[in-house]
Amino acid sequence: MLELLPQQLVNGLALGSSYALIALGLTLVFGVLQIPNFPHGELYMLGASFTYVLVAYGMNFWVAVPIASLAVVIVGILLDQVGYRRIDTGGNLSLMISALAMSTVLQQVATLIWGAEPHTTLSPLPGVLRTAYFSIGYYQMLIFAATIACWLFVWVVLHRSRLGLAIRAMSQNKMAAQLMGIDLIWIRIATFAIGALIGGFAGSLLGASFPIYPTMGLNPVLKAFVILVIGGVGNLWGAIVGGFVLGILEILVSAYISSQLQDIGTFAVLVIVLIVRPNGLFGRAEVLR
Amino acid sequence: MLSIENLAAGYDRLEVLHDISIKVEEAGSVVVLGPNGAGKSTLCRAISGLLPCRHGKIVFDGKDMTGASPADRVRAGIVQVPEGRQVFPDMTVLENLRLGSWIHGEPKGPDLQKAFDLFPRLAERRNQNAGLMSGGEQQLLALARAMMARPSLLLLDEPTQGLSPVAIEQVATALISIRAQGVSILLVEQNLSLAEAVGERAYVLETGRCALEGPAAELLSSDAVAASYLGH
Amino acid sequence: MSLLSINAITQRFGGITALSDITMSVEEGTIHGLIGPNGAGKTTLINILSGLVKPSEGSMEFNGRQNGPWPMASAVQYGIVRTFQQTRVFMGLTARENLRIAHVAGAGDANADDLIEALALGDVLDRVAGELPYAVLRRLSLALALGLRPKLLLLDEPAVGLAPDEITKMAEVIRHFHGQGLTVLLVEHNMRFLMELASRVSVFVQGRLLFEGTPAECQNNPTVIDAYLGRGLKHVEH
Amino acid sequence: MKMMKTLLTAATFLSASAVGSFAENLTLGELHPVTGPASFYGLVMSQTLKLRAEQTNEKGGLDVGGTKYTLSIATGDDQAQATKGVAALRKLMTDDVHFIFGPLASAVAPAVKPIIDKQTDLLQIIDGSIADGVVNGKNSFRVQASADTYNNAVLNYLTENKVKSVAVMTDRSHQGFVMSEKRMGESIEKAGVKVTGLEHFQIGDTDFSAQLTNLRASMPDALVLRGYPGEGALITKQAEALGFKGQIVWEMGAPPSTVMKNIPSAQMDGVTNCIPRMMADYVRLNVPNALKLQEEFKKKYGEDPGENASFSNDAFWILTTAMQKAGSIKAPDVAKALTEMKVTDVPNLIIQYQPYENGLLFKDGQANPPSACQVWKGESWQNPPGDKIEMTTKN
Amino acid sequence: MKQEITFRWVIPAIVVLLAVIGIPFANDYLLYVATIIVLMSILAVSYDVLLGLTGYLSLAHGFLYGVGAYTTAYLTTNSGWGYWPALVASAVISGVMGTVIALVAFRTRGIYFAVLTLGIGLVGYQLFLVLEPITGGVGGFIGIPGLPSLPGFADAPQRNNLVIALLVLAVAYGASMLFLRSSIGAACLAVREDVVLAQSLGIRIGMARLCAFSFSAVFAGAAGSLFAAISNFVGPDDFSVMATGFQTVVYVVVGGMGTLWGPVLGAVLIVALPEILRGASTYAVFIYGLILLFFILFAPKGIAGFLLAAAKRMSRSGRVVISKEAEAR
Repeated sequence: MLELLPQQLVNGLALGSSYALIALGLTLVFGVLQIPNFPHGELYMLGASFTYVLVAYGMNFWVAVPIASLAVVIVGILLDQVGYRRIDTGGNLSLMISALAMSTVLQQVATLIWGAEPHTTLSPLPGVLRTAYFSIGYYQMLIFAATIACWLFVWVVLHRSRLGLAIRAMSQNKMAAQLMGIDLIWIRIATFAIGALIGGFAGSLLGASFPIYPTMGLNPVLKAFVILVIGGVGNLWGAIVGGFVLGILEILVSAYISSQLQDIGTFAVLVIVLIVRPNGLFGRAEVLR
Repeated sequence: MLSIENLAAGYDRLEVLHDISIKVEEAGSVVVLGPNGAGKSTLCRAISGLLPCRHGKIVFDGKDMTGASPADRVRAGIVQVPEGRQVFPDMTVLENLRLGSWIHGEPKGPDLQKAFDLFPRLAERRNQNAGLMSGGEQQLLALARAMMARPSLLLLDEPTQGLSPVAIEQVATALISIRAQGVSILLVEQNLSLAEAVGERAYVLETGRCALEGPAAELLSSDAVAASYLGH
Repeated sequence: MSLLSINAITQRFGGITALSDITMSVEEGTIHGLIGPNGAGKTTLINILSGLVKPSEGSMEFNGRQNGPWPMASAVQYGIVRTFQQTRVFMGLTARENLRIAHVAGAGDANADDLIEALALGDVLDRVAGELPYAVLRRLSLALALGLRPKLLLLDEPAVGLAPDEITKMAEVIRHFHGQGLTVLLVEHNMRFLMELASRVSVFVQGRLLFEGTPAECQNNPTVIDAYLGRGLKHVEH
Repeated sequence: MKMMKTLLTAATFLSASAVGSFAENLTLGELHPVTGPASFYGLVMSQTLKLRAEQTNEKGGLDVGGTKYTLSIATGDDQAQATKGVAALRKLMTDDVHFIFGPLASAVAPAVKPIIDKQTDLLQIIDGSIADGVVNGKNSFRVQASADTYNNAVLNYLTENKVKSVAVMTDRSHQGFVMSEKRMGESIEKAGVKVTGLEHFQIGDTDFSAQLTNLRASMPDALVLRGYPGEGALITKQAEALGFKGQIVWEMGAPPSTVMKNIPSAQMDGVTNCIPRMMADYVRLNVPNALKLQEEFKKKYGEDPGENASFSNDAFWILTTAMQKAGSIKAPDVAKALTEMKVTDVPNLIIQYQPYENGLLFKDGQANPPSACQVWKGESWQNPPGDKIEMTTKN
Repeated sequence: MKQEITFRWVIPAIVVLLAVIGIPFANDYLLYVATIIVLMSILAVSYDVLLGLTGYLSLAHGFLYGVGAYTTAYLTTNSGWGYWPALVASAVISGVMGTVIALVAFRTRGIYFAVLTLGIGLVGYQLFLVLEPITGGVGGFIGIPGLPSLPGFADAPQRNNLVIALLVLAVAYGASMLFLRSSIGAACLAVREDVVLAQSLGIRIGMARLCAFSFSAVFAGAAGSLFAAISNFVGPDDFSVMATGFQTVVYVVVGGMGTLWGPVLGAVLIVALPEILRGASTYAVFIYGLILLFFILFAPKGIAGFLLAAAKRMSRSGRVVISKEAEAR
């Protein structure tokens, strides 16, 4: 079985990059605003659904992706304004419940509009790269590249732009940020917009390889929370590394132990990580460094 | 320039400030003294807009600022150096300064140069994380950061807190040179020597009210202040 | 005999030294004052003595027991109880529930009636703490600490934010329990209040112990006056 | 407390309206997921039943022993969840419903079984679930195939095509497939086909590469996928990407419309699906009753009836015929009629049930729908050349 | 506060009254829905001891509920135990399991605690699927014996179920009240309100919250046990994190945390709502989500908060009337 290892590792990287892509937006919103944005999974679902609809109406896939992602940004900002802003001081628990309620509402709206039947956007980039040791779809490579690009994008925004400066300031010291003359409301909106953009983009891309249906975001967002904990809340690099670690881990458990134990393996690792390091693998203090 | 009339403010059910009236003249410098618990920090927070006024009026440059947001006040020229410095610990010195000039966009060369001239130490450490600096250095950074906003009124909340005499001297020197540039200063302090060095007029707060008021030199040398502090 | 002796305690946070090499003792049955300008390290010392934070270096002895400081629960068990500078009571619970928590956690059968009477809490027992006036909350928070029947009470600015008549009342309360044999380490900025109560005073400046003596000695000691008022800056050019 | 009151009034109101006040009314119940993730399966079944009931009423109602009954269908929405299904069934029972079509979901069937087993005046005809051990032959019958019938279809395919080795991937959340997995593996081995691997996935999974990489390495001639078409399509795509070149065999209800929404048709070319014959299959084979339903359904709902419509349609006819034969609408009488019913007794059947001994439709409550394999070609499943259906009913 | 103490007795009294009046007349469906409501109330009340008293959000309770259900299923079907010993065993095993989980989980705090227990809940659900020899895997257990009949209820199994469930709820409610009043309960409250202050008062916070967790686990197990016997069937789907685990949180929050009686009302509303909305089936879950959102946004103290505020207003206006009468005299 060991001769399959290269292929399995490639499988793991491909799976991991889809996880990382979803975790990225979640960790940003969580790190800056301390909101466990459970409906990130539904933003992902909406990105996929919007793209599907646009492509079904004949739009070119590559045109549809940015349009769908931007549409998701609007939904994301609405989520924040409707569901979170009002209860921002209400503590973690209220935020979590509000998040789950919005998650349910979005799923149901999607069911009412598009039905529950799974569908997939046709892959715009079929074809497979085959080597002696492994094979990988071109589209999977594209997603891998997109994951790295998104990470770079967020990194550049946070560390090379004025907006990013303000976001980081807000996450480190809200009071001082206000004293700099920064309008926290706009920074908040911007943060949510970026988070939603990446979530929608992830869905838009992944909807061309995975089935799209109203509850498709549930599993990925659970995994993303695991990644968040492994990688450290608000730690962008941790989200990427955590995503890949989780992806490879799942594949290896499935391949070398049992495909029945895939999920147990994942969540058992989460439990063990938290037992050994109650604040996550890379610690809690790494917020947006 | 700044005129505070009959201000009242506080937290929840606790009213800390009652009926405070303070004036700062154009290019003037005023110190507000008082022992801990007198309401000094609350006054600062009310002026910079972090805390709503329950009563009274804050007028700045002829405009009523009573209900304005903190950001609006910064834009109008009221810039606060908060108590306990509050630098952004995980950001570099340079990034802290860039945030200081937020309302003017990216910092211009001359502004930065001015800050570094004032505090050469900061220039040396421009790429160091602020959280790793000593208390005195952090205070200088907080001061420099506030100056990046090109304030017309600089509001300082106990800048000497926890600082060594050497560091206090540095702060004093900086404040004097800032004043010389025509910036009005409202210094809230416990430390009399800094107040003596900087202040023209002084107010003494006691349990949320103005107990004394007068020219700084006169007031500070009087026994009344010491009494209010040491309970003679 | 000293009830508490502190031995070379140092505390550093990041690049800042909050306390350096503090050695002092508190005699049994005294009210010992602790003064100093803001940021001098007074609250940090209380945090260490009560077990909330661990010091970087140093140790303490209490009531013949060595190798302190101890974790909070143990410290309380040994008889060290503290209050907080910010009023800290269980805001969502009634005064009665608050007291119940304190008594339950206490070692023995505290005389609740005496406590309630001395602190004038009888009328508010069934009201939610969050709805009580500030001065009552201050007394309630003191009652929580006293309910545990401590040997040593660490009081962090009990008079802050109180009106003059309330301050007088607070002083009476402290004296009342002091009269019952309580030792108090009192951090306070209100000098009149402190000077009236304390028999000994330690002055902290910038994390160092600058002076120790009677209140009168403190008030008249020039170094204390300069340090406390912050006078003595000679090198600043005008 | 206002809530409680509202609940009570609402419930009373609902039950009152459902029971109706005319003696000639007969309400038939159904347990199908008409909302929730499985609704795209369940809705069609519900619609088929309602269509049939309406038509019967238009013709003056169902004549049982000289009395004409106006039929109505009471829908119990189980959302494919066990507890919801039990509540829905209890509600139907409370509303004096004695005949239940369904359920569809394998999670619901075992949950309602203990209740149904205990009833003496309740009759169930399962038209969806293939779960193990849910039919008792007394008051619970099934017109849908059992899991074993599904598996036999695959087994027949493997032996007929002389497949030497096979790997199987099963959705481990699908009760019917999982419970019969071991039996299936054994019967395949017994038939002389090597089983090179049994792997699992779960509904909602998006990555199967680990399992597929392992399976591919074991070099089977064929790969059997058991689950739902969303995952089926995805596995098929991923298997190809990973270089699997053998035959892919599906074992799942997979309407072409769903398949096409998830995989380019070209990529499906040659994939075989081995299951009991379903609606579309009978339409393609020009079974007259199937064509009729297709036409009527399309007229009423504007869509094709979907795979499971044939089961609901036949369940309806089998039940109503049994009532007429029994001359009674008492559940035990009807159950007795069902036990004695012959395939040829029921007109209008779409499915060409294979009769048991003496031409009986049910044995221990289980009917025997024929299975076959279809091959994907162009944009739908096609019957392989020479496939034809043996007509067992009058059409 | 006084009102809250009154409500603590009034609400259970109303429940008992309704049961006494309603049980003889209700049909099987209403009885079943009522029974499920009572089961969920048992879960909610005991869970409130954890969430309401300590503020720790556990998502592992769906699993513990399942442990209780599977224990009863296994013991009564495979080992031939009678129901009552099986009920006790289920509660004990779930309690022990809960204690072990708590020992692990309380190493973390806040969101990490929630995520860790979420992980445990997900692993637990998978274990129900995978440990086929014990749990029956995806097929679960069919043919679990029903609840034993109480005297006088032999012919009415549905009524019997409801009465037994109500009795267990009464035990759970009473035990929760005792817990709340005990020294450990007080310590838990202290932990929720202000951990640092609690510590400064010498409270062993670890012990307090551990007790609360174990307590809730015991009754989660008992509720699960009842569920198994009442349904005669157990399958893994009922014990997923999203099904029971999260639902329990919703009952407590919508009902009003920390009041014990609020969560009962929460369970009533949340379980009854989909049944009431059965007519509007397509929109049921949607409306359900909106109602949840409404509560958390506009009534964060839940139904209990509403009722308490209303009671306060009424008693206040009552007082005004009385004083006016006094003036008139």
